[in-house]
Amino acid sequence: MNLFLVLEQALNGLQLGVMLFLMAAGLTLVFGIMNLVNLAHGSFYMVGAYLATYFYQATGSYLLGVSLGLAGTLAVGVAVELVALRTLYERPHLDQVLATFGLILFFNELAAILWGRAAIYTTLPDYLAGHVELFAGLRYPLYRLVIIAVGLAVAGLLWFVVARTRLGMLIRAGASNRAMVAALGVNVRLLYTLVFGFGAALAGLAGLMSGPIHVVQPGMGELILIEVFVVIVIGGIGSIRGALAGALIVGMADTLGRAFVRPMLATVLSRTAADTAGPALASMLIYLLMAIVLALKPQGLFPARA
Amino acid sequence: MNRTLLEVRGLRKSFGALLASDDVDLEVLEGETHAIIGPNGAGKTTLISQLAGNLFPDRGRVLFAGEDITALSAPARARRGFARSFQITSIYPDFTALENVMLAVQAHSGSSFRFWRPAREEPSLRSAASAILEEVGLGGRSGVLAANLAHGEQRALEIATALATRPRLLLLDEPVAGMGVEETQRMIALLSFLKGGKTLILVEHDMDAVFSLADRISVLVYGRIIATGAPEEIRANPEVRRAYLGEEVAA
Amino acid sequence: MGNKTLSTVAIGIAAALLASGPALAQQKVKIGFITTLSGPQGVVGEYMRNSVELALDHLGRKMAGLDVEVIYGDDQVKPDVGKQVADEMLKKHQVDFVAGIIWSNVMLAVAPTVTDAGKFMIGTNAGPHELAGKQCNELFFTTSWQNDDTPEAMGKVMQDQGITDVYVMAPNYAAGKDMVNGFKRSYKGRIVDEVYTRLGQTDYQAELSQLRSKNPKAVFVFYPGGMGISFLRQYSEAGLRGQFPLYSVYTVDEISIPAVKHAALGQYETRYWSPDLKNPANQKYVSDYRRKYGKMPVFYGAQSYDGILLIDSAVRAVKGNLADKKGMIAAMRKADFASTRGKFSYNTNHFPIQNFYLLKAVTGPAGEDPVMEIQKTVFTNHRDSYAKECAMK
Amino acid sequence: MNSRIRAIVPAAGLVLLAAVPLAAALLDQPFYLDLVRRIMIFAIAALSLNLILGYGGMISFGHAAYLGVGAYAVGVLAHYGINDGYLQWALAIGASALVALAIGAISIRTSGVYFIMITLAFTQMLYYLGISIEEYGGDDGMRLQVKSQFPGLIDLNDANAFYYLVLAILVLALFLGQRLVDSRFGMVIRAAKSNEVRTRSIGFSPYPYRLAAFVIAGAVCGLAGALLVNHTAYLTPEFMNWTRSGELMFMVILGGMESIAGPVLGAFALLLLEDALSGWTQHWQLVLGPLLVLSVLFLKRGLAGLVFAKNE
Repeated sequence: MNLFLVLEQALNGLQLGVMLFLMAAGLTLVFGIMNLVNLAHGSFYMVGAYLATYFYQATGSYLLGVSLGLAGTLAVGVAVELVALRTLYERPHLDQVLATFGLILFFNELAAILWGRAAIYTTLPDYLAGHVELFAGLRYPLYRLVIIAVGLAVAGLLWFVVARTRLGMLIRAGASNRAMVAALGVNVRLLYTLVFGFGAALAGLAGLMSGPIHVVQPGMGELILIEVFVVIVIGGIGSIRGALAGALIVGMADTLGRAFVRPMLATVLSRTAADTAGPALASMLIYLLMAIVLALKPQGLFPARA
Repeated sequence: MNRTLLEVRGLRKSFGALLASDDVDLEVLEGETHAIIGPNGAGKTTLISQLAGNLFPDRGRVLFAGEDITALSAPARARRGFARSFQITSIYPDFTALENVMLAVQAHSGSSFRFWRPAREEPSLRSAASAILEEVGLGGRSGVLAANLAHGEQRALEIATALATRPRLLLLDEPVAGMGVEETQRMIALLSFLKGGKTLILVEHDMDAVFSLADRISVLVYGRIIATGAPEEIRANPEVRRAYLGEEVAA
Repeated sequence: MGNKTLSTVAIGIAAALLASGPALAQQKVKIGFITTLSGPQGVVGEYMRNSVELALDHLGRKMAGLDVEVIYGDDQVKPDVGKQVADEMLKKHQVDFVAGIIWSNVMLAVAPTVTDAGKFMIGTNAGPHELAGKQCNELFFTTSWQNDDTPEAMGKVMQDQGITDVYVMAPNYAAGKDMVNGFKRSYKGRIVDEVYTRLGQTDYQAELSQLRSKNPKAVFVFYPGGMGISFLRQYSEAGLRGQFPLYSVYTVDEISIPAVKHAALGQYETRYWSPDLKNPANQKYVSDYRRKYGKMPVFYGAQSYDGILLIDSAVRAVKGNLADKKGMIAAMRKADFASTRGKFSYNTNHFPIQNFYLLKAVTGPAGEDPVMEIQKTVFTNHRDSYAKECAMK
Repeated sequence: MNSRIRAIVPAAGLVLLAAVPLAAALLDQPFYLDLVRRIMIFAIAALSLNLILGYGGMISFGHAAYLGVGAYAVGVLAHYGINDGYLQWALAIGASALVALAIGAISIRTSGVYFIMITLAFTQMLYYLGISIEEYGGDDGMRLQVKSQFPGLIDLNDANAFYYLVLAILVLALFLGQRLVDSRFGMVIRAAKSNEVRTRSIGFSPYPYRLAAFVIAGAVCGLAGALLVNHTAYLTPEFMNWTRSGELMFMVILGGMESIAGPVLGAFALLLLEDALSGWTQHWQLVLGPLLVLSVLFLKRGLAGLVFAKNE
């Protein structure tokens, strides 16, 4: 193991972390404010990826495609909130889990009908492809650096909105005391719809950024969804700060686990034992982490409500 | 003549900068009815949560019948004979009145790790629960779902539930809150009936209820007990009048 | 309360039983075709079903003068569901043949169910070693391959080219390990490292960083489906395409090419079939498939097309007498039909003895996606390694 | 008249289920025997989930884990040539109970969404573990060559005998389940769901009761797993897939959580619906998804609530 490799893997972990954060932010806000467990959050990830790909190919401009994709996901998010989820806020978590599970089936199948079950073609514009030489000997894909930058920028923006604006004040107040916000004469329904829509758009952003390097196909959202739930549970549900911390922890743990668990095991176990145990352990690592965190702190690292 | 049943020493609890319990000392004697009064925000809820074990103090001790129960959980205190009712009615809405009380009886009569025999068919549970329902005036309502009882009846049911645990001490958190005049009278009558036989801690806003029931009163203001004494003493205490009673008596 | 609801259930079942009634015995060839039709993996099933339909078109929807009915079943990639669907086909629809099956685990659950019921199981994709060896059965035939064949072919390619220091990657599940074992059977050079990734993983950046740090001479991978698409994109994006030549099995095919396009260029695969195989049956299959469905067909489809033709050859041989199992077995063993892979024969375990080719993804006709092109023949009349464990002669 | 319905209906249901093998034989449709047997196995699993979910208020999103553990217990013993059914099924029940004890001990300390997610996470861990163990087929799983042997008692290869065994276990589970929820223990579980604060203040610590219920539910589901692996004659980690846990929850909700038999109804409804829809269109999930959403929104008491009027 050389230092550059560890550094490069840390960058990889950071990149995965910010991606998870984009997903987690919306999910955790929606839970914190509307008390809604939304399994269908992964569907917005998928919708964002499909729409951006579609608009990029239709317009020929990557930036236009991304913008339209974001706007489209926002619109879909708002529509879903208005049609289906609004009625679920006051329902038990169980109902929410099941209804949004049903929505997953619906969205996956809808995507399959509209775009087929096969993965669709997505690519990067030339100016985002290629590499940057960070140090002598450490070349890193430009696009992944862009993802890190966008993710950190969004995290900063979110912090600013939540901590420094009136909307953020309402969001914070809404998380702790819904009745009070309503009493202030704020249109709570509108606030909810907005928060939900932007949460969906953030998931869409994660999806459309992942499209060109991962795979755009029906069901793409579920793979990441469970990891995102691990993130917000570790961080403390409802807390943006917790989502960021959880995302970075999970991103790092998963990446470093995949990279180094097996080589490290190989130093203490036999080669074959390490080959068997390493990948198994690496794939269970984040769940193990979550179990340990919850065993010690049942409300996660940053509980939103004392 | 009376021993101390509950003793609180130097209880302190803060939430951030807010000191909700500020070196609270309190003594409740066996058999007395002890009222705790205070204006809104005086820290009554925080105090009784610490007494009942729903909240733990930063400092200080709670002694119950000579035993230090500061670190015990609510169920552990309940098993030692510390029962409570809640400010906001806390019952099992989807159980019948009888089942509500039977559960409380069950909690204090043998193991509940019994899986075979239907609990509702245990005569000892049934008869004990029926007797208590009778006692609080709900004898005729035992088969009604708790959710379908009138508000006053639900409050009475809650007290029945507390009684069913055969407590040595009963902590009543605003038992007449939200009641009409007639219901209030009925509740006061019920509590007068219990008074003497049981040690009661009464946290209440309704001054009629307090002064007609309490043997002694403690006044809590800004997290501190500013006075403890018989009702007449409290009525006469200038500090109490200034801080709290004055306004209400004057009005 | 009690089990009050139980009865409603039972009433429903009884009604369903009465309503469906026994299927009227008609003189018809009934084929149950099981594949994955729903969910993300349903894409492969779509190609398979399309090819079955095309085969029926080509046969005029008749076999030896009998009408053909194909009942499709969706296994949802779950072995127990696959078995359930097979039971339904055998017992409710009373099919004469069950065909299809993409996944080895589904196949291992379904094949014994079918053959124990005395019906034919025609595999058109999964070829697990159990069925090629100890669990071989006279009623089981496959029109695909044994799982190990393809990586063995790739191992031979790399062995023959004298490549050393190979970096091996596959998902951490049984098929992944099988592929690597098959590869190692014919590749004897040095292996730098063997890395198994989480099944269904879509981000390989961490593994690619490790790979680069080991500086191998070549890379061998097995990443089917969506995993392959992610892997290829990230391999190109990480700039490894020019650095370390990539050899793969079941990673680049006509399903994934439209999704990755240029990121597939230069990719090597081994396979028993390719759209550019020059034989009349294949040329007809490829052009008719493209005309009817507007897409390039893929080997999953070609196998399924062959599966229907294999059944047709047997039904014709016994002149429509479906009770003549012995006659049909004998006919199938001859593989006497115009296969899309050209002429082949059956081994004693009812797996094909066939050629394997080295394929490369090259630039397609102007405006079209890259295409797979045959570079050379790797194995001629290759037999799988398990036939000797099979008791059939 | 409700009470009369409640007396007649279970008996009628039992008679009808008992008549399925006969009807299937008469109509020459043995497939329905398999179908109903499979549904009954899932009904047992759903019923066990309902003990903690419906009566205990513990929303476990990982109940499929015990289906898997039970199945692996049987499959692994068979893999080593131990086909004794008593031993296999005892291990299935014991191992699931142990796993439930471990998972429950940590999970029950949490509540709400945390509980949902941590149970999901534990099941994911077991799923990946199943995939990684090559010895037992990994992701491919492995065939159960020989079904559980109960010499002198029953032969599971006899489809009718196996059917009646499953039916008997289902009826027994219904009966014992009913005893359990009405017992002292059951009352505490239900009380803790209905009002945790009240329950604590009358002197019950819910934790040990919840944990015990969690273990019982796991053990029963492990038995369902043992049945399932014998039914499919195939062992696969797919039994522990997270969507499987979701399906079990759906059976409970769809059927209704307020009665012991509700999940049985739910299992029949969901699996028959899946069977019918998938036979009708490959896009069946497009229909099933919204149907599930609607059932959650509008069938608050489940199908059992539709069939029977509220009883109090």
